[in-house]
Amino acid sequence: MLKYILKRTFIGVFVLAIVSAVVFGIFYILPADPARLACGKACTPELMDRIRHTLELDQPLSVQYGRFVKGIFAGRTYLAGTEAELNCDAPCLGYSYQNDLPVTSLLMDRLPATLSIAFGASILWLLVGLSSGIVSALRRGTMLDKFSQGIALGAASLQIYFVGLILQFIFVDKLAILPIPGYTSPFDSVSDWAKQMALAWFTLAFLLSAIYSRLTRAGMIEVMSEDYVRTARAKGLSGRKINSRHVLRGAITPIVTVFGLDLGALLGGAVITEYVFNIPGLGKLSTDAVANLDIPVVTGTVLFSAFFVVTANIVVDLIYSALDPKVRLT
Amino acid sequence: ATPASWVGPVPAKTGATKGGTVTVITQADFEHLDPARNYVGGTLDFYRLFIRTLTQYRTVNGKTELVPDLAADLGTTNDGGLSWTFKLRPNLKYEDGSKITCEDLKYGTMRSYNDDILDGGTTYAKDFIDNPTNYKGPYTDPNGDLYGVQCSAKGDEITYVLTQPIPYFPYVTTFGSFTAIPKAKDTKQNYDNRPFSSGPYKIESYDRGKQLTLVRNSYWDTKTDPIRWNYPDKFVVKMGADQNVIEQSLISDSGEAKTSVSTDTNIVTNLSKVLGKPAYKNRLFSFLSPYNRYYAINVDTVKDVNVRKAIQCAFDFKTVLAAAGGTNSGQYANSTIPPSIKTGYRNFTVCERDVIKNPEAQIAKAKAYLAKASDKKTTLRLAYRDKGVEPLRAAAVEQALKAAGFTVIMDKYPGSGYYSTVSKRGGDKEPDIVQTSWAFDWSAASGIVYALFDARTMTSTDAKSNYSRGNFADLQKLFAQADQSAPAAQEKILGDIEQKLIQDKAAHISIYFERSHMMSGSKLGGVQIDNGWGDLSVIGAYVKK
Amino acid sequence: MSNFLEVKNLCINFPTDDGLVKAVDNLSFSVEKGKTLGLVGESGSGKSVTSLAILGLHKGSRAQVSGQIFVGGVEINAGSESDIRKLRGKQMAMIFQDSLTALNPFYTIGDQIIEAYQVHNNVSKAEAKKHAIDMLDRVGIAEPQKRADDYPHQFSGGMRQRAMIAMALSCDPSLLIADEPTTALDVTVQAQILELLRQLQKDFGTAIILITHDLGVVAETTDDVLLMYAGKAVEYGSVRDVLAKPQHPYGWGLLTSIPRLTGDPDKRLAAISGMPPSMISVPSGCAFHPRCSYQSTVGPACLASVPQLLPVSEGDHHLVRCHLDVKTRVDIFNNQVAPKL
Amino acid sequence: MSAILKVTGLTKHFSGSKHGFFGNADLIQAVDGLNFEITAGEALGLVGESGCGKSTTGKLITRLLEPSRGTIEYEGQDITHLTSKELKPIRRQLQMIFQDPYSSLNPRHTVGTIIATPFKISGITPEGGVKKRVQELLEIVGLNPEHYNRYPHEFSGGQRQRIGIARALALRPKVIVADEPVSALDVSIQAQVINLMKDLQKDFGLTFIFIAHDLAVVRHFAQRVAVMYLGKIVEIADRDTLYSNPKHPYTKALLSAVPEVDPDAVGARQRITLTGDVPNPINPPSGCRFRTRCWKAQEVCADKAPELLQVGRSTVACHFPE
Amino acid sequence: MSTAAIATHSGIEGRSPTQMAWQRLKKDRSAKISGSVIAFFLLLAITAPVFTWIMHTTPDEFHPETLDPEFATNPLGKFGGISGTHWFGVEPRTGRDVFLRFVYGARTSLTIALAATLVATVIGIVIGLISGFFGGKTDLALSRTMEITLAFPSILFALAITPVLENVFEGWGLPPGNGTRIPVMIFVLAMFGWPYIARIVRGQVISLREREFVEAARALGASKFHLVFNQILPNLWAPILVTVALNIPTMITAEAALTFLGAGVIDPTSDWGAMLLASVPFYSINPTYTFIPGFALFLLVLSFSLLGDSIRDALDPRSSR
Ligand SMILES: Nc1ncnc2c1ncn2[C@@H]1O[C@H](COP(=O)(O)OP(=O)(O)OP(=O)(O)O)[C@@H](O)[C@H]1O
Ligand SMILES: Nc1ncnc2c1ncn2[C@@H]1O[C@H](COP(=O)(O)OP(=O)(O)OP(=O)(O)O)[C@@H](O)[C@H]1O
Ligand SMILES: [Mg+2]
Ligand SMILES: [Mg+2]
Ligand code: NI
Repeated sequence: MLKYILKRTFIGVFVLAIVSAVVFGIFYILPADPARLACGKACTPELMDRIRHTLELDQPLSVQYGRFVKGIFAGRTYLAGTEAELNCDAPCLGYSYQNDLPVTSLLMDRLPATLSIAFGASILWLLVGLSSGIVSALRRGTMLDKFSQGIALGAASLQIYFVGLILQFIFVDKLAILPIPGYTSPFDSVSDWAKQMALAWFTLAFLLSAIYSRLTRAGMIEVMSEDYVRTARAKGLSGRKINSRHVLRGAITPIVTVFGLDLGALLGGAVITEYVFNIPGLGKLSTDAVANLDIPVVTGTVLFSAFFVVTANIVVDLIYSALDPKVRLT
Repeated sequence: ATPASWVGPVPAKTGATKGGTVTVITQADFEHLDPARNYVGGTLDFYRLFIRTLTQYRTVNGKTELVPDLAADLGTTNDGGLSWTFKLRPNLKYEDGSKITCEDLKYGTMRSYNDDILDGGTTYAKDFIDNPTNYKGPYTDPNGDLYGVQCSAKGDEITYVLTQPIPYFPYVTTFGSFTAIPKAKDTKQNYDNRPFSSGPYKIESYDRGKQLTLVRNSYWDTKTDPIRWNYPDKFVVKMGADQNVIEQSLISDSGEAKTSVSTDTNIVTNLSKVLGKPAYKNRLFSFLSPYNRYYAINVDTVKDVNVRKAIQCAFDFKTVLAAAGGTNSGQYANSTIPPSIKTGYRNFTVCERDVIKNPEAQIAKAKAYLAKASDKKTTLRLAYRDKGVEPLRAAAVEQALKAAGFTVIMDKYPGSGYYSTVSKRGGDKEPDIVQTSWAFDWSAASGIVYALFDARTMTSTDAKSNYSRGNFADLQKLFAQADQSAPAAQEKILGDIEQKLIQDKAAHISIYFERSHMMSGSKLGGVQIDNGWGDLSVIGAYVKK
Repeated sequence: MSNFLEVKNLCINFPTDDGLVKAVDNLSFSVEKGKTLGLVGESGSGKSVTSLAILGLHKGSRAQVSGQIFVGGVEINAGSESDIRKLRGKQMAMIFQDSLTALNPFYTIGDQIIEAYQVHNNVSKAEAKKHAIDMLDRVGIAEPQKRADDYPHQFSGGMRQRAMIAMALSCDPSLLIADEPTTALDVTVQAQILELLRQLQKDFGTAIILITHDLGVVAETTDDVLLMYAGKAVEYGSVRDVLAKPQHPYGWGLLTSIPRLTGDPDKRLAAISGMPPSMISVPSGCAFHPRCSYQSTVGPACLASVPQLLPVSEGDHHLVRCHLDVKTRVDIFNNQVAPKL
Repeated sequence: MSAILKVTGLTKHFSGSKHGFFGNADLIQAVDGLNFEITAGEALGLVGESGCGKSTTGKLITRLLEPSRGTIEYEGQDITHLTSKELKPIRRQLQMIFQDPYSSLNPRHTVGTIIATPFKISGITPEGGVKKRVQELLEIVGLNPEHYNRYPHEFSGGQRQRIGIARALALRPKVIVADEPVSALDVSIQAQVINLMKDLQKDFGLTFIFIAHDLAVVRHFAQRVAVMYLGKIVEIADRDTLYSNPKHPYTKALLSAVPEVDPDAVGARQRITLTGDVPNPINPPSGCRFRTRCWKAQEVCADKAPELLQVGRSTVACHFPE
Repeated sequence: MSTAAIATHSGIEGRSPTQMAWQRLKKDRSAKISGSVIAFFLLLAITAPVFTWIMHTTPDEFHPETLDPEFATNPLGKFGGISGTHWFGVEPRTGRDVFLRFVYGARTSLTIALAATLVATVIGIVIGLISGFFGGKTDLALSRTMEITLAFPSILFALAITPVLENVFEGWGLPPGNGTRIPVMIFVLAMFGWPYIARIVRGQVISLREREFVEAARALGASKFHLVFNQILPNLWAPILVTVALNIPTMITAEAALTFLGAGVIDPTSDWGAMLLASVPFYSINPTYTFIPGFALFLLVLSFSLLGDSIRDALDPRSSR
């Protein structure tokens, strides 16, 4: 088990190394010169050169990458030994000259909003998705089933940005029962936090619970036709026990897997949701950074998101092995 | 005698009371708070709350004028404009109660020479002040001295020695490289996060990208300051809101929005909901901003003047302004110098018509010019920025040019870094037309024409802000003449230069001056339009009881 | 002794997209306590479907079940799911065909037996576990203490089948239905399992229905045999009658076509021609007629009418469904079939 | 009569799942040192319990698997390590019939295509064209030649198995390896297929390796029978000898475990019930692999693997043959 | 099993599994409806120029006269300027005809989504086949590549990489503007789409590789080429078709999302994602403008999903819901 985790972590780090190398390499062939961006309106060639030096763009790519990797594990300084020395503690994911801050602190700054979205929405969609899926499966073929699955099918075809705007139009502009979305720290005001997040939660949860409802229903129905469920009936178990102990237990594994991966992807930034609702999370940070070609931030966020994806993969595999006795971790 | 407007305190606003918190909502964080590094309109205006410069603009009862700030007068020059001497106000204090000295003022200028570390900011000090020893700034050159700035023995006067006569020098000293910073308090690039206050407020906390909180500076004395009020207890700047969100929350005017104002958000989308509606009359501030939206035609690549004239004629001012929001969002322009700068403004024609009265495209004329051209360049690369309505404006231009028979390559650039990219000379993707804008650095032709059209600012690889890359011998001769002229005469020459450049050389098309419509909450008073840099100013804001 | 299980006129149909599948047609049989009935027939002849009906497991599915099934005097087909549920496990239990899929892969073998035991016995988990280990021991699992905590996939096929049996027997059911318990197993393991079943029956007097298509298994383990073809009983009687003196052409075909360990190995096997019938369009009349060599002997009746399941002789317990008259049948058996056996 | 096929020391080890990142993979000793030969026109039966390596042996002989050790000689030629090109002409003569009639036919091909595949692959055009030959083959295996354009799903298991046989016969092979050809079939159909194969063997003089787990079926088909246990042959003898006088305890147990159909004969035979299952080929018992289930096992069985030796008319690998 | 019944039907021509699936599909009502909707959109996209002719304007033409001259963000007239000449109203600020932009937007969106699906499918099939068939080190390397590709935060990375690729593609001589942007989008979408198809193909190949009919062909001395293309590939079409059908809506969504986030086609070329993006500031003043592309996108994605479900059910009736 421990060996397995170590092995997976090793592979995960390998994947992240490749991701970071690719991201790094790609900006090497970027059309706009990053130094030029940092130089500002009144730029002189000398200043450009100095910025280029500060950004270390005058170094070979391999040196830049090497220092970057070192920064992640051991921290680093930019412009070491000069007057303008900048410290960037481990884990240092780069330094944003447009924000004049280490990327790590930017990420940490934005993380709470993203965490808020991810956890709020995931609780909602799990509750709604699972329960409607279970009810549908148990009442298969009834009007209730058809109705909820019809909605789920429709909802799964909707776009976050479209639903988000519609909901915002209804709840903020017309009914005015919700404030304009944004982010307030829950430590400042829990109610403001919840009210401002509500639309993001609902929108994400609406679309995702549709998917989970369908997934749950399909999984349950598939398990219901398994021979072992028939065995359970033949033992004389009650319907409720069969459904909870056998059917749900059998159907839960793929759901947990998908959930883990979804959550992992979401933690890396709910890009579209944050964009639509203007929530200052990782997704917004990264889209802004892309728009401004703030390369250290882009690199940092891509890597950070990939970290969540990779971690989610490992966690999912571990959970999977815990849930499915057939899977032996070696 | 000293004019009344030069001495503090500034006249009180009627109905204003002290106390409360004023919230300023902005879309973006200030680029820099370090005065030496800042060059952005809204910030220049805002940081006056805690930064005093040698001279500054004062706006009282809607009238803006240049007045001494740290200085006690607007400077005197005796050697033909080559050196300027300013008297300094006595008894000025920093936020810790220590005295503001002439040496601090000199140091404030000196540190701006270390622009490798303190990037951004204006380059005027470096451009104009005499520096025979090639001083590089205190970080690089700890023992060096800047010859061109000299304090009198008593420390009550400061003298700037220039390399050329600059008649408008007192305007230049409004910028942040002419503020006082005690050497001991200089934290280099970290100064950006916590400038040391000399104004009525000081920084309590600053969370980059999120929030800046200002509280009162008890050592500031209202009697020494003819410019600044100090009504609220606190200013809180909340950053990073979306344009639409700001528009909506200010219109809805609920909760905190009541005491909020946005100084960087022009109401565009929802303008029809508020403009001319009595309910918003008192809190909607509509004014002509100094921003001129214009198109530079690259004379390096579009060499034939007839082609450039064809381009000028093809432009449909109407669709371009519609894309920007219609006549409520802008006022047609023929030049970049606004009519309000009376000494420099010229009323001339573009494509032989008065564009203000007749903004439609002149397709027939465009085709005629194109037919006349010997070097028929019909494929044009239009550079524009992916920000706000700019892509739409570009599309309007594309359409107009196509109608005149041009082929247009649309070159969209990311939001930031646009200007530095399109000013690059040479290269295979150099734009033929640059969609851009300019706001004067001071309200004079000299604050516009030098920066935009003087070939001397350019290098072989960088056009700087001369996006049309104009370098015409006859015009350069006029520039040389202007350098040597007194302010009024200089303004006239600069006006001539612009007219020639647009009318004859056809290197430039100004489309409109932006109309700003900004809002404040209903419980906020004292918000005013400041014509110094053409901004909405919170310097006199107060919370209504 | 009265019959513990009594099935009367059982019909089971499945409506499908292709048509109505008449899986079981008018089936009647009974089993006494302590006796074993063999249910024999080729694939698709309705054996499993019948056994599921006895446990009432078709309830809630699309199957249409008619007729009467009495288990210990309770009528299954008329009872509600919750009533029948109480009988399952205790009065009647089942060993399923495929032990790999019939055991829940997510629970340990021990847990699954514990669950079965706790349904009908109000005992603590620890007690139930003790019982489960006992059961595993009884079915011959070595080190039951340890193996109880294994998951099904950690067991071999034979062990799984034994675990299934342990589970089915955990509440000492009065009726045990074993659906092809050994088909997937090797002969040596099959022998072990059959031995186990025999032993259990001897100890507890359980009534057993053994479903198989292996006549050898039938001969060795059952008392009575019900031979099914296309959902119908074609022959029903004691093992001795059905296997040694078969009276139906299908029975003859079956017996002569299977390779045996005795007799002349070089003799050609007497195969039944044709293929098993479709259950949707069952051949008219006698369902076996398209494959029957004696169709011409009988004439058009084979296609026209369904023969009755009748005693070979008055009062005999040996029932046959064939148009051939008794005399001809005996002749054919004696002259043509017996020599091949 | 000389051997058409001769197998010496044939061994196949599979590498199973790996343990850990740097760990070694398990070695599955699926087939371990087989020696036997088949004369032309003969049918050799190969019996044994599940997992004992029967299919692996079949696939090794047809060179579907690469042997780990040992040699295979076909008509005196060593074909153990021939390249696929060199093997091509030999493949035609060495064909295989598979166990599962459902997975052995490509569901997307028509019967015609399936039976014509051998011609296509070997690039042979038979006299009268491929189609005619395919239809002939269909007739030979007792199918309607007009079913040429149908798909496998339209046939029953027995019919599918006939299609598989027709495919194996297409190139007129000399040797056919039939891997449990009737195991998946219903009892009533099984006899049809056995009869068909027997007829074909006679008509075409085919040599058969007939793999099965059912001793009774093998008895009706093969003239000589080899019994395998856990990757090794434990006994080979001609049919009558083996069935009437088994020498290896395992053969004996196997024979006694087959249920007797005749109700009168039930109980007449002495039954030997083995305990436990076939051990894991990853970790086979030392010495004689059968010793863990053998009632005759003694110390020597654990120490020494018995050799295949001639005992009477049989060849047996046992320290204590009957 | 009704196999026996069919085998006794007279008639020599058999029905292939594909034909049977097609027959089942034809009976499926939801397939018919969703198929019609898709066909309708496709037709609209194909016949877009016809509407230009009918409406006497182009999707790019500015019509400032349809806008309030003072507030050009407000089209004159009700519901965003819906009228006989402008069926869906006009675009704020430009007065461009929304209906034409919608129709031409269908063109762009569908072209990009379908092309990306095609590219992703081809790459996915090739890599999946190689990986599944050859196994071993090749498989390990390719599987890792898939894993790494999937570890990329796709939307974000797509946004970041677009300008870079644009530069590269332009360097290869593609025309600037949308001439480059569209191929870049197709490339980017395909880049993150192929692993899904490759994974499925790989899984199928691995299971097919073990099937006895492949062994049978090998026993006949078939080349690898024959095994892959004659034996395995025909059995892959069904799962591939299902995956592709279910992938198209994902691609449409992704394309729109990318454009919505600003890495999509460049104005004036119209696209549904771009229309939605452009409508955002006006959603409260002019909801029609938001609703039209949003609803169309919804309808198209829903239809493709339904059709995908139907195709899956038809090809594999046992797996149905
Ligand atoms: N749920 C169902 N829906 C439709 N038909 C069914 C269903 N279950 C069984 N059948 C059909 O009923 C018939 C009898 O099936 P059953 O499973 O009882 O056969 P069996 O005798 O047990 O065969 P085997 O030996 O293969 O297990 C078959 O034709 C089968 O296809
Ligand atoms: N490709 C393979 N990789 C790893 N192990 C294999 C492989 N093929 C077979 N084995 C193992 O080799 C052993 C012998 O397998 P084989 O298929 O030859 O048995 P068999 O006698 O044909 O059994 P059955 O009667 O079940 O068909 C088994 O333990 C099996 O798990
Ligand atoms: Mg069955
Ligand atoms: Mg096998
Ligand atoms: Ni059929």
